Amino acid sequence: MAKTAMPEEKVEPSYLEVSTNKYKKGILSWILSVDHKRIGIMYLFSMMAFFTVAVFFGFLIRLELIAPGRTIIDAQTYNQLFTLHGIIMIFLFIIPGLPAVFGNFFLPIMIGAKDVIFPRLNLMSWYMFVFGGLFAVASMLLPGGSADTGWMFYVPYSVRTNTNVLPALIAAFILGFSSILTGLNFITTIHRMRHPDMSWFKMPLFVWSLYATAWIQVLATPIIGITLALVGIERVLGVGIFDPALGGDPVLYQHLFWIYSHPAVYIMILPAMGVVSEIIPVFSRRSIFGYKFIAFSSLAIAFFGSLVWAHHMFTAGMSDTAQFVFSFITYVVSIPSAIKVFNWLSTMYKGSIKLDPPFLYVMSFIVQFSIGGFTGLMLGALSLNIHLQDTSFVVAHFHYVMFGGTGFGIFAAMHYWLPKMFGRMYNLKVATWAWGIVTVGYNALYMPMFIMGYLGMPRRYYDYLPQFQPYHVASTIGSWILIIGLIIMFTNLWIGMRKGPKTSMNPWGGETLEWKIQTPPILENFREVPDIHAGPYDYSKYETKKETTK
Amino acid sequence: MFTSASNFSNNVDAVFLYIAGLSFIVLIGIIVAMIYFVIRYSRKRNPVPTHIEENLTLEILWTTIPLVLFISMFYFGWVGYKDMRAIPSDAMQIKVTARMWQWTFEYPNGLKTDTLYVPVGAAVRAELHSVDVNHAFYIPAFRIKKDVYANKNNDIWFRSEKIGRYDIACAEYCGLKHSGMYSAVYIMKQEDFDSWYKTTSAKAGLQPALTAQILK
Amino acid sequence: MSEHRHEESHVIEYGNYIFIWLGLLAFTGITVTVSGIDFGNWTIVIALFIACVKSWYVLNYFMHMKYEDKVFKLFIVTALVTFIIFLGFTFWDYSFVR
Amino acid sequence: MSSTEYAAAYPAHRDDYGSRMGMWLFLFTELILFGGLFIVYAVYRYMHQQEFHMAAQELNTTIGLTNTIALLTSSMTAAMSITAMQKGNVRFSKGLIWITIGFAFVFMVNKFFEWSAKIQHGIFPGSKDLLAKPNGEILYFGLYYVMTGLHTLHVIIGVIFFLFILRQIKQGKIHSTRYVRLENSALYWHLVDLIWIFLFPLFYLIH
Repeated sequence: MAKTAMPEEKVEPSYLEVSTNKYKKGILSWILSVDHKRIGIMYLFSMMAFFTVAVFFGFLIRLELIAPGRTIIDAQTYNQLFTLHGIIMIFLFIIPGLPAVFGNFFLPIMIGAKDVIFPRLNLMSWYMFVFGGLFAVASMLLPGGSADTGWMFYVPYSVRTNTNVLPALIAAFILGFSSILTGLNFITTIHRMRHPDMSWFKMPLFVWSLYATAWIQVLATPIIGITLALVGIERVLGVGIFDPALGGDPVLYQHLFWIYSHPAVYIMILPAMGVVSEIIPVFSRRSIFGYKFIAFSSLAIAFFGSLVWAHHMFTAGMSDTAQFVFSFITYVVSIPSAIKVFNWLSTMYKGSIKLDPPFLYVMSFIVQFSIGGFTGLMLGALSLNIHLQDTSFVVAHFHYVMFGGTGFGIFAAMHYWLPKMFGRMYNLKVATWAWGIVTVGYNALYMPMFIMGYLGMPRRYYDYLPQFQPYHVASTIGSWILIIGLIIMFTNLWIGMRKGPKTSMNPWGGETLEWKIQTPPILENFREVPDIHAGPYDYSKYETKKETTK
Repeated sequence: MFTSASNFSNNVDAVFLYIAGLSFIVLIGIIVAMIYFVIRYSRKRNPVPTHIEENLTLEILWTTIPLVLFISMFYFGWVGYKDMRAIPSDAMQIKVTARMWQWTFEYPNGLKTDTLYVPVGAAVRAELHSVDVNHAFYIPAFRIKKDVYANKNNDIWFRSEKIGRYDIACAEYCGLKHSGMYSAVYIMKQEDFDSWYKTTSAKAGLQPALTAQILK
Repeated sequence: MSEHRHEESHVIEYGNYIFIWLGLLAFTGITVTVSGIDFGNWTIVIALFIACVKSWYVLNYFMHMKYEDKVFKLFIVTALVTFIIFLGFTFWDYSFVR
Repeated sequence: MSSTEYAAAYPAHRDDYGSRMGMWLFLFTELILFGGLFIVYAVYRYMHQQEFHMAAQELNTTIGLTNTIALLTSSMTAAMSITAMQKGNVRFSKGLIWITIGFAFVFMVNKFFEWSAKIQHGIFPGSKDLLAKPNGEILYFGLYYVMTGLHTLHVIIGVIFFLFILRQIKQGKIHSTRYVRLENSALYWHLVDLIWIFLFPLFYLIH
């Protein structure tokens, strides 16, 4: 850790102290602020609030499943809980998690800009995010209860059930547009606000991944918007679109739903890959291996990821041609992810590695994301998919990608960047312990699901056959361990950010621009026009030996 | 874990073992490499890192090798799937109707039951139809599954290989009692089936005494 | 990709707009007339082709795409290709025996 | 350098180019939003060709044609208002925007009569007459109402944009050297036109 060379020259008041609007202090100086850093922080706290709610729902679901039959809640509540768990986790935690929080905060800094290009639009996105989120959660309080359709809102069940599906649809619609506006803002910012010396290939890889993500956000999200709007219209006005009773085709709904929702998986995972690509070189003190391959693989993932949606529908009775094509491209899209994993590993090779908490989370990420990827290969094989589709194997698979991947990416980003954002360090020892507990709990929670899934345990089951109980018990115990770990981790971060020791400008020894400015950053980020000469991962000051490659 | 109860079971399990085996090897490779790097190149042991930009040969290598492996996985999956789609023309036709939350099976002679009875070794084609929302017809032991829709005529076939009772589950979320939408398929000797098929009237459906006898 | 940061405005004369407008009206006339003739399956293709031609003019002249930077053109191609993929790939399912 | 000096050295210029880029990206989302509907249309038309054909007979081509002309003309006046603004001819520009809004009202009035005629004939979602028709026709009219309805909603939003622009012109916030908001509103309006260019043949001209 380069704690030494930090001549504390002029320290200007940070963004935490200086407001952009007429309210000097208090809540209004935050919720009316157009500063990208404050908006990032606002996203962070609102996201964490929603995350807590959804974790609690997940905890209840797991507790219910510890034994067959009714344990603590009835079937209706269970169905509503897993629906809300999905909606909140996906639309309010995983999708905005990295772009809206850390992207907002660090994207402008990393490209040497003062702010995003449309600051007011940025604030509006946050309002839509909060508003949409409250809509989703508040539907629980209405008579009839919140939606019980699953987060996929499959037609015709979503048209027929008596629960409050409409608020959930509206929530998802609003959240979709919040996501679109963030994406639009980022694309334009990256094109227009880059420091004049920062060419495309001097951009940090996190920025590259956000760029690819933003394009998917802009081009795929409207499809879910219109699809959910159609379900709402169908529900309220009885217009015949998807309902088979009126001649509609439920499979078409699934096509449209997954046209967005599969690329959405890449909206979730790409920024996490970006975070991993940031953290590995910093803690290995080494230039990243294969910069261009990682950058282009992000774009490749964004592109091929848009071509594979129907692999969620292999049991729906599509044409054999469609089965063939979508299964084949599913394998193609795995290649860029594999490229990334191998490049990350190679970056560790002959580095000088320090096992600080962010790096530990990245290690968990690599292993868990790989498991998610490998089980994805199994699900991509047609004959095998037929057996595994809609079982808890799938549940485990996507939790490995989304939670084990993106979730851990978010935790890594928190441990990496929060000291910069708040200027204080958390307790490293406690953070390491928390990492251990979270990783163990996480794997104990989802590993058993693979086994029972292969044995034929369908997903979204309130009740189950007694033969599956051992796996459910193991999984539920895992959930307790995980939650204990999460509580330790967040408490440690919270205390650290409030009372921890002040950190220097560059506690980890990073080389990207955010580590070259004051901690916490000042209002418009840079005191002077930053000097950009080398690429983002130039560790030549540590690296004495040079190895040239063929 | 791997019981061969239908003509598809072995194939699906083989594809699973193939992909799982390969994955396991690579995963162990990744974990071992990572742990080795972390220990061997820790800041204490290796304070001075080495500058390595990129290596085209390696990049090409780890693009093409996975690609070849992936295509082989795809191929095995596709071949297995093609069998699932090649329905023999002499298959016994059974109409399966799904409703919230139960299954009804209708035999060619009009007999309706809530449990499926099938002679061992015979090809069976199930025409799937739903009267309300989406369901999915799933027999885990046979490794088959297909979604059931209201205005789309999906079908599925299997040839059972072992006498016994196997679960039929609904795999597509369909509301309150989704998890209770279980039924069973009884695989019986051809003679047993014939006598059952002839003697059971359309109303009788499941007969516990007979069921016990079959499973004996 | 070079994006110059300077702003240059391109003024299009009224006359040009009227000219384009007349062209668009003419195409509208053609498409209505042609729709009366039965070309079988080609009817829809012809109608869509004319609609595409009309959009081309609206995009290029009314929406000034002709005078915008390369990046904008690249963007619009990206968006259209994405849409065509979404539409086309859906038909992997529908245009073959299901 | 203090932050004020920094601001001078690296000024936050007004980025009209960036605004237009943002607007275009937004238009893409609108395009894909309608794109989803076009996918639904394409699939159902493919599945029910004959019934779509039959149902389309019931739409009035004249109304459709009138609306097409109204939108094309308003698109031209919207584009012209930018030229007028660039030339500093603010009053003419405002006049052209008013004409654009006028055509938008022609469109909406037309649409109103068209829909009410349909509804009087008993063709509306959930009506007995419609439900008695074959599946393909139910889907056709479902799509007809949703697609033209959503399009009309965009017409209304476009009008609101233009009214907002007129206010800003009055306030002097939009003038001959600063008119990117007018440009963006016009872009939005052209998109509304573009979508109609496809809706018209797809619903009115399947004969």
